[in-house]
Amino acid sequence: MSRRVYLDHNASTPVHPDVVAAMLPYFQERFGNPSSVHTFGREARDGMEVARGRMSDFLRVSKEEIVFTSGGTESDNLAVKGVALARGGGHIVTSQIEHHAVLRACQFLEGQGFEVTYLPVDGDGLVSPDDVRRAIRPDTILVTIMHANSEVGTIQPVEAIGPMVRERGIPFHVDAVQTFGKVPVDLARFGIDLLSFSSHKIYGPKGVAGLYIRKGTKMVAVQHGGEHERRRRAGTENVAGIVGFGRAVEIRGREMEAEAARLTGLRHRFWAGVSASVPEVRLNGHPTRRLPGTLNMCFRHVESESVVLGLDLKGVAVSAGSACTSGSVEPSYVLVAMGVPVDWAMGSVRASLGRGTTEADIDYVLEVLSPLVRRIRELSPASVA
Amino acid sequence: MSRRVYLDHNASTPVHPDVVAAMLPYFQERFGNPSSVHTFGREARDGMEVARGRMSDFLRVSKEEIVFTSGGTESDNLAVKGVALARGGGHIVTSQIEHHAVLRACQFLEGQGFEVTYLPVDGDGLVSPDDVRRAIRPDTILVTIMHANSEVGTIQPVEAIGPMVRERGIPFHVDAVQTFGKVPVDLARFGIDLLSFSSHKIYGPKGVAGLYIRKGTKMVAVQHGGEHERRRRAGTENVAGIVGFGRAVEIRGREMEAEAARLTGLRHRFWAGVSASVPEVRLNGHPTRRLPGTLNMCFRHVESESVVLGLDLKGVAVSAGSACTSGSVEPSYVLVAMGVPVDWAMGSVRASLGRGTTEADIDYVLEVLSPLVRRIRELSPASVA
Amino acid sequence: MNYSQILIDHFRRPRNAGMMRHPDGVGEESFDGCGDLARFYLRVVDGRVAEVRFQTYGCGPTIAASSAGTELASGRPVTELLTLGEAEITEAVDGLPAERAHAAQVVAGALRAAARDSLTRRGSPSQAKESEHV
Amino acid sequence: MNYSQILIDHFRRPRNAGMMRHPDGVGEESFDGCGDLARFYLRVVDGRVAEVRFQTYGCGPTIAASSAGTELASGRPVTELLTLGEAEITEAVDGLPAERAHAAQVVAGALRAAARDSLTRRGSPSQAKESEHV
Ligand SMILES: Cc1ncc(COP(=O)(O)O)c(C=O)c1O
Ligand SMILES: Cc1ncc(COP(=O)(O)O)c(C=O)c1O
Repeated sequence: MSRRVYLDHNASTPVHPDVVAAMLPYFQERFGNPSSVHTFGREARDGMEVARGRMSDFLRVSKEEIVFTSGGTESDNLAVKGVALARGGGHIVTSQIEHHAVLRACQFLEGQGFEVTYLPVDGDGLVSPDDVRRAIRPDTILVTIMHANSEVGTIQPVEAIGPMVRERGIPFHVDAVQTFGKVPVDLARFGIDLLSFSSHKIYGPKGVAGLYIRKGTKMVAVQHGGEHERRRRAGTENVAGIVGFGRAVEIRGREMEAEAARLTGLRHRFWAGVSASVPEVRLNGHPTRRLPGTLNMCFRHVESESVVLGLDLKGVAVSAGSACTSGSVEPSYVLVAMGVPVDWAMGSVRASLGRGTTEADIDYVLEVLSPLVRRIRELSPASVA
Repeated sequence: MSRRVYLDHNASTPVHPDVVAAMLPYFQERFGNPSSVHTFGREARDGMEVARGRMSDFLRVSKEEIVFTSGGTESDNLAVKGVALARGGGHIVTSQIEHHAVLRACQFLEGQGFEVTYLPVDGDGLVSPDDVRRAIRPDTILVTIMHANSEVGTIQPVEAIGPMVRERGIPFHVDAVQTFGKVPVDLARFGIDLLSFSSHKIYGPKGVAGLYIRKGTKMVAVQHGGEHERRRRAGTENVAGIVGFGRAVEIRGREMEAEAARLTGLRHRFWAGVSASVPEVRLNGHPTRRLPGTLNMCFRHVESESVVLGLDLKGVAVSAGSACTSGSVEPSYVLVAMGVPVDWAMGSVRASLGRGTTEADIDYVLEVLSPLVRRIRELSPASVA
Repeated sequence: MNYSQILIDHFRRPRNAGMMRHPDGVGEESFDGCGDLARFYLRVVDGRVAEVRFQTYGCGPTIAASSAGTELASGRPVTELLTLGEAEITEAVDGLPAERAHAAQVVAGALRAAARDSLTRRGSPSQAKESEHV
Repeated sequence: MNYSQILIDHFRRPRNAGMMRHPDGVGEESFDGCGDLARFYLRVVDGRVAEVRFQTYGCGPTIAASSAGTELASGRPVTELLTLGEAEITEAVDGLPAERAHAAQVVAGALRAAARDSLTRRGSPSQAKESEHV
């Protein structure tokens, strides 16, 4: 099998060749520690600050509001714990379908005496702004709602939630790891105080991400040590990674819009093909408020990992639920929260399209998917029961 | 000025060309998310596990005992907080000259109700094993002592401290960020339960490090999220960085011994030259128990940053105290703890030699250093006072 | 997952898949963790497995292990299957990752259940006892 | 540090460095944070700075700012120096990083002190007042 079709861009993406090229000099020539006073240090620092400038241009914020971290998980941890621990106690509002980085940070805080409300979602995966409003209490210190869910791709109504939260003077954190560089994120309009965004989901390297922290947001550092990143994140910075991330963002700024339209078209083609050729399949997530390239389907009476393996043997990479939770074999908590029945939820498969995806790729996958699902169903006791 | 002499290897090092070569395929070909089930995921995971194997070979421990992190600071935070928070309370023994990553983690824990003893050091920068023994209390839950200090290079008697701590059933953490890959670290003989080690100090990339956690050590995760790294460190792994780190360690395994001898020779040459050509200079740190390539000197009545700048203008990179604390202009807390008088401590300069350092480099630095110090002294009111 | 070539071959071309009409024994086992379910059908002649078929709902390894399980059971004395362990199934697919160990559990359990069922139906404990000494 | 070319030039080739014998005014300022110390000596003729010299202990920027400070003070009416601000010094070295802002503070403070000292020594407040209108 020589054909390889990668449809798992929500899990990770190949690094853009220009990004690799931008990083290279920072390994062997401009390798200094950005905290160092000498020229080697300054060269590294300059590269890092150019990258920070690209972030701030893209997000239309000031450079001082950008903190670099080691990944989306760290950004989420810093946002949630950093705000909470600065207060010492209180109540947090979040949703049941957040990434584990937010959910488990909240659970940790529950162990520290904080209270957390986990809001439900509707059948499309949407959090209701009214639910957020009703959940807010006088002692609420943080509202954290993701921008788009990685599994189903539903985009939350942050534009309705944010201003309402801000009106009440409560910090609003948005996990935008899956939307940053893919769909517009308007910090001012959405009333966002903290935004998590990551590199390896947008053709940058792994091991680097960012957190936007609106000026004046009261918070403490979570990783302790030196005075890096204006004391908000200790530790020698991943300079080459940050430089690459900066380049990746700069490229997304140019490509994002056209790419979103193209991927939406490919996604429609994919779903049209699947629904025409495979019986007993359903689409998960909101029909229109969604990530352009994310398609999440459930094949009834099929275990999703058998589809993943079957497609993998044909060179096609898709995911069974979120890559971050694979290894566990429970139905996706996101689909369960959306009320998807278990016999469907067990058969959920996510295809996430990206820069390299072509029409020919989609057609090839359609060709191999339908016989595969049929064969798996034939093996199943349910099919003849 | 075309000549460039980098003598700040304790701050950071250039990435070894073979390490860059090892990383490259993991940006664009083997770019999958190591948590993914499909082939792209497996390729990334395989690369990461080969690197983990190299760590475990080098340290003579099992692969399951190695956790990858984003840097030395994170490793230290995970070790100290991970052990402490698993207990919920108690007493910690450390030293006054630990890296800020350990010191500030301890201070954070003090805020959470833990008690911490910060042991003093002697004039050579040594912690006394007897002091450690006397500091241990029935409720001591952790002893954390660094292997070598980054500023002065003194190597602590961990071989005497560790077995005594272990005898008492207390976890022993060693911050080996400055020694790993430079001098032998014998985990079994030193009685070490947790060891922080890092990549960018040994010609690997920034943004990746490791923590050895001895099997059975009771601890909790500090960064919350997915099930990565056997639930000890959440977040998509920096695969390319980890692969590069693995390669860097493998190279160190071959080069370390000869390199240590060579750097010791160069360091002697350097110090002999300085002490012959510059009046009122003193050597800091232990005369023999020290990092091979680290030379820390104090020039009396000279402000160290003026030396750093003066050398930088001649193409030579050295550091004024630790790079991680520059930006602050206080005398080094390490030298203060060692009892170095302030009028000396303000003039401390660290040169840290490495793979690329040659005799010619040292001779060039000697040539420019002595007139520079003389000139700075001439500008000073103290010189004529 | 790092699956063996043997496992992948069984997944690609499962042996003895499908239902059996009028079997001498049927057994099922499921795994609550993920809803995996394997069902085996046995045709028994002279106390030995003459034919075996499976139907399985589950991830790739469970399907593969089911297929390997039929090959393993084929021709064997039914009573031997009563004590079939998951280790033997794991070995038959040349190993399973720790997170997929349940595949062998489900298959071994279902084969044991099918063997028990066939012995119960025949209602000949003596025969079973004899076989124990085979 | 990102130091300007002008700052670096002053550090490399400090102007008017060294002690002055029998000056008309001497002033010092130190910065406790890092022990930086600048001392300026003035020779005053007709109410103007005829000659100025400095001695400085401190980091590169403080040395450079001292040198720049002497150029700035040279030829100026002493009374003008009484209100010399750190902004002017910072500008004279074409900017300072935030963490090194103290360099301008120390130099401006020491120059003001030297000016005050020279006026006190001459004990001629009237002269000083006149100059204010220059
Ligand atoms: C919405 C969201 N948040 C956070 C993360 C965590 O990112 P990482 O695993 O790179 O730390 C992910 C990764 O899938 C994500 O999709
Ligand atoms: C002894 C020691 N520990 C920890 C660290 C922190 O490493 P990093 O800044 O790479 O996170 C350093 C870095 O200088 C160090 O020298």
